[in-house]
Parts: sequence; structure tokens; C-alpha cells
Amino acid sequence: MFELDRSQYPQKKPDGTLDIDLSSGKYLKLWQGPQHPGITGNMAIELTVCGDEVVEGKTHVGYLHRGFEKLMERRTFMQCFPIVCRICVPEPDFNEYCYAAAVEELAGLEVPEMANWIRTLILEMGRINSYLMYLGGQAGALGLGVIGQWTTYVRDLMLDRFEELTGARIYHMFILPGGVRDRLPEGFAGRMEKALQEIESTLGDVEKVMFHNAVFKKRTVGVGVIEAGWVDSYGITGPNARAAGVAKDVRKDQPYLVYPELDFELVTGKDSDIYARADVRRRDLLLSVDLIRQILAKMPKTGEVMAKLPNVLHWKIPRGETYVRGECSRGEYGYYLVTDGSGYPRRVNVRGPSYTHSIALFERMVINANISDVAALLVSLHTYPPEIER
Amino acid sequence: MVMQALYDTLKQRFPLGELTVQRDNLAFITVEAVRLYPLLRYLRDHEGFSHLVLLTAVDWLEDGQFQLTYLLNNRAKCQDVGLRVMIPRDKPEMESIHDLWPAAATYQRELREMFGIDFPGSPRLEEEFILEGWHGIPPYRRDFDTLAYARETFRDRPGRETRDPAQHMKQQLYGDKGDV
Amino acid sequence: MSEASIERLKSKTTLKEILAVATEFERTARDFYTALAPKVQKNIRYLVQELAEEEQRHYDLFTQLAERTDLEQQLQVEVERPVSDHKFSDCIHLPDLGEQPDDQAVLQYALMREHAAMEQYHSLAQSTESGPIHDLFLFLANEETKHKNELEKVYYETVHSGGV
Amino acid sequence: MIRDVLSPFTAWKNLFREPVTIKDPLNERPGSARYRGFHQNDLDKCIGCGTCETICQNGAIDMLPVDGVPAKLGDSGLRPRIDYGRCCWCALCVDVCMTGSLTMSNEYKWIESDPDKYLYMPGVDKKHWDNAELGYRRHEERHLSPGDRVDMPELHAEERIGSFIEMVKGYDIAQAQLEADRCVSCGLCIASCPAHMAIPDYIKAVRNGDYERGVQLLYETNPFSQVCGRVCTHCCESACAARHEGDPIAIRWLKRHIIDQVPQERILQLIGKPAAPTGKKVAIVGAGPAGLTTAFDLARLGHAVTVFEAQAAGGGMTRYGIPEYRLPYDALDRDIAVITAMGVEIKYNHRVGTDISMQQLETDYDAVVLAIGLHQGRSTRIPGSDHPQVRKAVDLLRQITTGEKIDVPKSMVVIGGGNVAMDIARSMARLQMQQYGEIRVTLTALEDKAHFLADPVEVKESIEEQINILDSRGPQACVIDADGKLLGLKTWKVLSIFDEDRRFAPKYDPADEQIHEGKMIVEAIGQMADVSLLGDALTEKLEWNRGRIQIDPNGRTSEHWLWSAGDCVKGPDVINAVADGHRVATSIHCVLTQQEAKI
Repeated sequence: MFELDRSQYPQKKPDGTLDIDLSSGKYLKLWQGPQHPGITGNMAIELTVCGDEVVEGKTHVGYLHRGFEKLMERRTFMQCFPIVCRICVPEPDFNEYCYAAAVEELAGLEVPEMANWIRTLILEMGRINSYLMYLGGQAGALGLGVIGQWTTYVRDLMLDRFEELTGARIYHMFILPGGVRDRLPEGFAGRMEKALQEIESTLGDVEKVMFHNAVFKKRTVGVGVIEAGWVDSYGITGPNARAAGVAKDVRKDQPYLVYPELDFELVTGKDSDIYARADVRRRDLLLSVDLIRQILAKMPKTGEVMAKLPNVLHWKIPRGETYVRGECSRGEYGYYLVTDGSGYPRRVNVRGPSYTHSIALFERMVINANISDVAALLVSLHTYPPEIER
Repeated sequence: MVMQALYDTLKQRFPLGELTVQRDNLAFITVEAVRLYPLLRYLRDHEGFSHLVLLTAVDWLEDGQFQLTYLLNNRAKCQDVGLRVMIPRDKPEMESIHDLWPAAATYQRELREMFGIDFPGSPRLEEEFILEGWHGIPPYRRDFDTLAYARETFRDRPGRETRDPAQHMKQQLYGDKGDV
Repeated sequence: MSEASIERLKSKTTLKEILAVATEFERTARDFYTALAPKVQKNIRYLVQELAEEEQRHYDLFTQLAERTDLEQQLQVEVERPVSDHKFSDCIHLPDLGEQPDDQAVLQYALMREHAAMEQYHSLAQSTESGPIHDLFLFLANEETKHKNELEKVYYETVHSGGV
Repeated sequence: MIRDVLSPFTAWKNLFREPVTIKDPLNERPGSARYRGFHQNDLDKCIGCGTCETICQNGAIDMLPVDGVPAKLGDSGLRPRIDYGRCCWCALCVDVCMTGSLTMSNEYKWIESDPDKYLYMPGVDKKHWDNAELGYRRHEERHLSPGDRVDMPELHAEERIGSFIEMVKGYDIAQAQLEADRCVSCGLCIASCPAHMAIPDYIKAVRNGDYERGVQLLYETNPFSQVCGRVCTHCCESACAARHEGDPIAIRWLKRHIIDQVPQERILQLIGKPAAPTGKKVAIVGAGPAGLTTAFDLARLGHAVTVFEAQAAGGGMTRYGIPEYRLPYDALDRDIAVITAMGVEIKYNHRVGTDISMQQLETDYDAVVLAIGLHQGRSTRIPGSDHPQVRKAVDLLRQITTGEKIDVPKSMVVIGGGNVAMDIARSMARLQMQQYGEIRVTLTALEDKAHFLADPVEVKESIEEQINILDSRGPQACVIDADGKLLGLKTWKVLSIFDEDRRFAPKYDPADEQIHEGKMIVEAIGQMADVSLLGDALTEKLEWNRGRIQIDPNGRTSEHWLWSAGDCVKGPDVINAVADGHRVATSIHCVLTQQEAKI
């Protein structure tokens, strides 16, 4: 529709900054968020538009800053465990896992095998929940409200499974340093299978209504393309990278927990547009369904779930530092933990994939986008603001 | 072994500090601040460490130093290397690497805000990132006391009070009474 | 109690008479302990004084009983719940109560005395028909048993302190 | 392309579908069996240790007194109250609970209009979920509770039975730190310790490897740490929060570990020099733990202290009553050396009443302390107990300590079920082993095994050392043949030992009679103080309380110049004697300084 090469606009000043003169009347500042249906979580984007074209976007975060990294510095190693999950609401378990694994590594704890199976199970369950929320959001950003209703329903079935396994629906607080809190409840696998079947059936409907949908395709195919070359410079991981054809997945690259024992192929795409990313996530969700079935079939029936811990009230860990990562639904999730021999972490740094995706990458991608595509574009990066500001 | 080999290779080109091999695919290397930029570029362009995983700081208050940790990942080889740079706390300044990784600008903005570490030349460094209207010392420094801040800023629900078991027993059972 | 006094008691037919003799026994015991008290070391004097007080209590009790009109009914109530006796003080040897007895000796003497009295009243009760007199003997036996049991506890607490 | 237009219309198939939502509150939807809902607390099981408060990272828990729950030994009387405005339902409080009293129900709905109502004391504020059966419980493997007690290395029965070498070896540093790690620092133990030692703090010093700090903490409340680190009756351990579901912390052994780690010279440096002389003089009768603790405290305050001791060495009952294999003399000597280093003068072989009279002490000193212990053994006075081969345990133990020659019998019977009985039985067993190569010691106790007065460990070790322990046997007579030779002890079976008021009142079964063979019988049934040293006049002047010298709460007798402390007024117990010593020293110091002020 634009006749000129839009990539030339807005023009740059000799020093490289954008040449935007707000007083010229050609431009308009437009805030999307922090309260806006087209925003993910507690975040705001400040758009400068020229007509309906975005010429500059800035991400604003900090609406949910709780300073977890700092708070952990005055909590004992066990006391940190209940707060880490709060760093990411829709998929909290990665925080629990990465934190626990980092502590275990520095404390030299060997986690029982059974705990590793249950941890993997929980992480895949969390991934399903996260993707289900994403699908609803991605469709919703383009006006397809019904998808969100369906995925919320099946997500609730998964929350029921979480509740019976962990004792809580959202913040599970189940993976603690040393292992997990308990074994699977009686008859869990059967109820899980029913939930998985319901999820598969719903996903069939989602595929028909969302993915084989002329309107959805029109709005997403070829829109919001991530160039493969950006993957490293913008620190892109997860489905955002895989949809660009970069087969990057910690589960394969640096297998952790029991992933080496599971049989699976990476899900990748090639078009790297919004549609491709949505499709990669839909297929990755189905992969998780398959992985959960594998886990429940292969996991041992009995075994310890916790390593022997020292008295957690005065647990000290020798000086050291490490980085532990996992592949969450949005990409690489990691904890950088520094200990100094005391009973408290010296420093915890949480590396959430949204950090680079929703700031550096998004600000790059939004330039020259149409205002109406901004919401879909942002959702397609699948970002959760709390993990940015921690 | 692998990480040691990498260290030895790098050592031929750059003066390096201490090596800490944490796992067979993760090592930390201490480097001088002035060596960092060329080393990062070399690792990115010639050793396959093309992914900047994170950039963060650790406050060693008692040593008067900040530790900057640049964590790089080589996906093909499944290796991570963390570069540790110690900079003085009283002159917290470091060369910007935003031209190596555009994403680094965000990390540097955050470090500037939370730790008060300056990265001259990094884009939008002065803009508020997470905190709005913050005064006082950068809050992620060790000398910022979160508990004191919380006590000044927030109040407890009325009626909160607690007793120490040992003190309470002393008062109830012996104390000045001479005997149990 | 001597054989003669038993005979004297046996021959008594009224409650009042029986009580009068029993009261007399308590009085002599009280006088004995009262006389002993100043002779023993002060640190164990409390024991002897307590014994004297206990005998005085019995003396008062019996005196008051003798003056009451509802005596029969009162006796009945007390006798229905006799204090059990497990032949305990058999194991306590009787010492010679010398000029300056120690606490153990005093206690042993007192136990022996209460035990003897208890036995006597018991056998008297057995040799009388059911009725007020029988009940009175049972009552007296019960009183002595109570006192004896209390003394046993004091004895064990004093002597068998466990040697920790 | 046509497919992409038509396919979305499949959504219409849901038109007639039932809603999947649950209509709440019309339908009950209980939380799952593991649900972490509102708290429950079993008030009877809860001991108010506050470990829940310690672990709570939200600061949501307060410990507060509750009507009808008094503080008592091993229970602070406090109970947790939770601020549901802060609670994050992590259940760490449930996981670390030392008794398992704190749990969570599966109830998750509680509606109030006043947010301050959510200060909630589970178990006290009655709620409908108090008896909910489902909900989060601590895992049966108790993942976050402290582990098992570290075994104390000690000599095996075969190794120790032939000698008087100390049997307990003491923890090494790694073992001690592991044991110290188990402590949750609740402080419930402090009230139960007569000297109120700073137990959690010195255990923390062990954890941190800061033994010098540990020694300083020990000496703040107890100059007999060598002794108490070995033979203390450790009341603290019976108040320990860890005892509810496992062994209590080995507090006594940790104390010993601290004092073992620091050299004697360093201990003297750490506790420092006494204060400047005050010119006041105090005499103390008896160099046992009570007397010497008083002496230590007073000397540190600058008073001139002289201790009169009838025996040739100090320590009192800890030396002459406790066998060497439990408390080696050199350990005791180290404690006494610290005390004499404070300037305390001990006159050994000075028997008050014989070598110097109480009247003389009254005249020569500003204050006098009577700390004479319980050195006279009680006798059963059963028939035959006046036989020369019927001995008293305290006399025999004293003889063993002083090295007097003892005619060791080939077989013997001990009467008594307390620690003294065990001590003499085990000591004589060692002598028998040395002389005859075999042990024939029978021990008869009135109590049944469940009610032995002796420490259970003592009983266990005695059995290991081949002592034949017979419980529930009441001594009746010492059996002597026509030639006057002692044959053994006759006993009756004890049917019951306590009455309904838990008072000692044994009942016997004469039908069950036994005779236990022994060429010697040792009576270890109890001790009393030998107060003859007071003399008739002072005895008559003093006020008495049921056979013991009457004292006020500070240990002062009815005579203004005389105080009394330790076993002779409080009954036998080392740590009690130490506590008493402190009390008396404080009182004397107070009186002496007041006198000073008046002048």
C-alpha cells in the first residue's frame, strides 16, 4: 500500500538518531498501555506514528517491579524458594527449577532421579499452560475472542492437575532446592491423560478456527518478520528463533533433567512471521503433550523425591557462581547465582527471554509497522513483563 | 578439559586472569576492564560465542568493587563462558558493548539505574528504565537496605507484635524470681 | 496396744466407750511425740512435731465423734470407702528408739505404731457382728491405715531419695 | 483458500454446548487433598518454638501468648498467629514444624469486610476448617526438619570394662558441626537449664567454629564446663524442640566439645582478670560445684575467698561420687584450676567442725557459705544391714577415688536404681574384672525399668557392662548364715511403685521372694547432708525446712552471715549446684556492697 520504500523512513540525522520533529505536525505520540487490551501484562509502549505507520516505539516497563533479585539477598536459600515463582506469573515453574538447580549445583547436592522426572513433568505442564494463554492472546489481539475462551477452559483442566500434584494452581511452590515436595498422587496419570485428550481436541478446533482462517492469515502471514541475522544480535531464543529457522532449544542443546531420556524432535518454522511463530508454538504445545505422555510412561514408580538437606535454617553455601538455564515456552530462562559462603545468596540475576524480546527486539521490529498490527506483533513475541523488571 | 583448552587458546592472544571451571560446559574468566571489548569481539567472531546470554553486576561492597559478568554462549558447541570484570566501586564506569550486541544497551541501562554503573556512549542510558522518580542510592547496591526502606515506606497491619520464646519463658518462668 | 487393752476394748459394748479407749491411745501417743520433740536434733524436729499434730488430730476427731448424735450414719459413710492396705510396712524393721533418734528411726517407729493399731482394729472389726460397733472398728482401722500410708510416702521420700 | 474461509465456521458447533464453568458458591468445589489452604494448629502438640516464624520469609507469623496455655518447661506457651495479608501459602512453616502440629487445610474461601480480621491464630480462633481432613501435611520423610543425632564415639563395653579410662571420646569438629547444625535455635532449652546457659548461642559458636566465643558464653553462666560437658543431667535436652520427633540436640556433648577445643591458657585469657580487691572476706565450706561457683563469682568481683575442704582435693561429689570413667580427674582439675587462677584459696584437708569451728568462721569472715553436699549414705535398715560387708555406695565410691585398698568381692548386690547405684555397680564391675577377670554384680531397684531414676543411657551402658539389673525388687533382708557370713540379699517383687498422686508408695508381693547371691551388699538408695559440723548451738539457732536448712530465694539462711548452696539444700544435681552458687554469690555481693555503702 505504501508506494515508497518505507524502510527509508523516518530519516536519520547525521548522528544516527531518528529525525522526528514532533512540532512539525506530521507525527503523533500514541501510548499503548499500561492499561490497554493490546498489551501483554503490565507494560506500556510509547509509539510515534506518522499517519498509521509507526516510526518509533519505546518500551516502558517497571509497573510490576518488586525487586526480587534484591529481596533474595536477605533471605536464606530456602526462604528464596517461595518468592522466585512470582517472577513469572503464567509459567512460574522455571523460576523454581532454575533457582533450585543453581543452588543444588553450588551446594553440591545430588537430586534423586524421581525428583528430576517430576520436575520435567511440571515444566512441560507449565509450558502447555503458557502456550494456551498465548494462543488465546494471539487470536484475541486480532479479534478472535473465542479462541481465548477455549484455551482458558483447557488451561483450567491443567490447573486442576497442578492443584492435585502441587497443592496450588498458579504459584505451585513445588520444586524446592533438593528435589520436589512429593510424589504423584494416586491415579494422576489417568486424570492427566483425560486432560491431555481434551487439550488435543481443543487444539484441533483452534487449528480449524484460528490457523485455517483467511482473516488470521491475512493479518499475520508476512507480518512482523524476524530476520535470522537478528537472532544473535538481539539475543533471541525459543520459538521466536525457531520460527526463524534457527533450531535453538535448550532441551536439545544442553539437555537437562530427564530430557536425554525423552524422544522428541525440535519444532521449527521458516517464515519467521507472526503466523509462523504462532504455528511453532501450537506444534510445540502438541510436543509437550507428547512429552508428558512419555514422562508418565517412563518415570519410575517409586523413589526418593528429596536429597538430604542440611538444616535449612542455617544453610550456608560456599563461595561460587553459576548459571543454570532451561527452555521455557518463551525461550531461554536462566538463573545466575553468586554465593559468598554465607547463608544468603550474594546475587541472583534472572535472565528471562522477554528481557531482550520485548525491548531491544520489539523496538527494532515496531518501526514501520502499521498501528493495527502492533498488538499482534507484540503478542507474537510472547513476552511476560514481570520477568523483565523482576 | 574443554574449557581449559579454550582458556589456553585465549591466553595466547589476551592476558587473562583467573579461570574457574564450574562445569565442563561453563567457565568463568577474570579479565581486566581494558581487555574486555576486544576479547568479547574475538569470542563472538572467532570462537562462536555469538549469543550474549546476560550482562549483570555483583556488588562486592567489602572489597570496594563491582563485578560485571558478561555471559556468552556458543550454541554449536554448547558452551558458556562468563567474563568477570572487576571495576572500582568509587569510579563505576565501563566501556559500552552495545555496538557488539544491540541488546546489550538494555542491560547497560538497567545497570546504570540499579547499580549506578556508567557505560558512556550507550544509547538512552539516561532514560529511566524500571524506576520512575527514584532518588537516593541505586537500589541494587549492597548498601541499600531494603528492610529499612520498606519500614520507612510501608506500615504493618495494626496489631502486629511478636515475642521471642526464650525471652517470654524467662519472663514467665524465672527472670527475677530467683528460681525456676 | 497391749493384750489387756484389747480385752478391755472387746468387752466394751457402746460406741462411746470404745471411742473413749481409742481416744486415750491417741492421747498417749501424742504425749510421747510431744515429749520426744525437744530431744531430737532441730533439723528433724519437724517430723516428730508433725506426728504429734497428727495424733492430736485423731484425738480431736474421736472426741468430737463421741459427742455427736448422728454417729451411726457418719460411720457408715466413712466405712464404705476403706483405704486399701497392701501389707507394706512389713518390710520396715523396728529399731530401738534411743535417746537421739534420727529421722529414719522416728519414721520407722511411727510406722510400726500405726501398723499395729491398724491391725488391731481390723481384727476387732472381724470379731464383731455387723452393726455400729463393727463399723466403728472399721472406721478406726481405716483412719490408722490412712495415716500409715501417708507416713510410708514420707518414709520413702526421705530415705529412698534415689541416690542420683 | 476456500478452506480458510469455511474452516472458522466450525466454531459454531459449540453453540449448543453446556458451559464448562462451575457456578460458585452454588456448587462446592473443595480444594485438592494436598491443597495449601488455611492453617490448622494442634495446640496441644505445638510447643511454641517459633521455628515457623523463623522460616517465614514474608514475616507473616507472630508468636503470641494464649490464654490457658501457660509457659512450662519445653513449651514457651506462645502460639503462632498468621497475618493472611502477608502469607504466601508456601507451607515452609508446615515443613519445618518441629512437632507436626502446624498443617494446612484444603479450605480456601474466607470472606470478611474488615481486612484486619485476617490476623489469624490457627487452633485458637475457631474456624470451620479446624477439623478438615484434607489439606497440606508435612511429608512423612520430614525433608526440612533436622536430621538424626550424630552418634557419640565411645569405647565399646569390652574395651572399657577393664579400666577406668573415660568411655566417651567426644565429638571431633566435623561431628560437632553436624550436630550443632541440627539446632533450630528456638531457645526453649534456656528456661529448663538451672543456670540458664546461653545454649543456642554457644551451639551457634560451634556451627561457626568460633570456639573462643563459645568459651566466653560458657563462662558467663558456668565455670564447670568440663564437668557439665560430661556429667550434666542435661535438663535442657528434655526441653529440646528436636526431641519431639527424634533425638534432642546433644547439648551436653557440644558444651564439652567447645571446652575441649580451647587450651587452658587461652581460656584464662578469654575470661580475663578479676576486679580490684574489695577487702571483703568470704569463707566457703565445701569445694564442690556449688561452693566453687560461689567462690569463682565472688573472686571475680574482687572479694577474698577462702574455701575449706575436708578432702584432699576439690570437686566434691563430682570427684568423690562420680567415677573416673565418666569424669576424668584431670578434666575436673582443669575447671578447678581456672577457679583458683581467679585468686580463690582452697584449704584442703580442713574439716570444718573439727579443724575449725563455724563460730570461728563467723568471727573471721564477712560472710560464710555452707555448700557441704550430700556425703552421707542412707541405709535401708533391713535386717542384717548392720553387717560389715553391707556398705554404702558413697563411702565405697570415695574409697575408690582416694585409692584406698578395697576388698573386692567376687559377687555383690547393689540396692538402688539411681545413677549412684549404676556408678558403684559399674565401678565395682571394673574392679572385679581387673582382679578376677569376670563380673558378678546384681543390681536390684524398686522401680520398674520405665521409671528408673538413673539416666537411661546409664542403664543401657550398665547392661552392656554385664551388670545384672533386676527391676521391681524390694529389699527385705540381708541373708547371713550361722557363721555370720553374708550370703546375699532377699527381695520381694514390687507390684506398683507410685500412688495415684505420683507419690512414692511401693506395694509388694511377698509370694515372689528371691535371694540374690553376694558377698557384699552396697546400699545406694539415697544420701543426706552431714550437718553435724554446725554444732548443737548453731543447729538450734537455724531455721529448718523439712530436714534441710531453711534458705530464702537467694540462698541466705536465717542467720544473716550464713548462706547455703548446692546439694545440701537443693538436692543432688551438678548444674543446679552451679546455678545455686551464682545465686548465692550475687546475694552475698549485694549484701557486702550495701554494707560498704552504709559505712
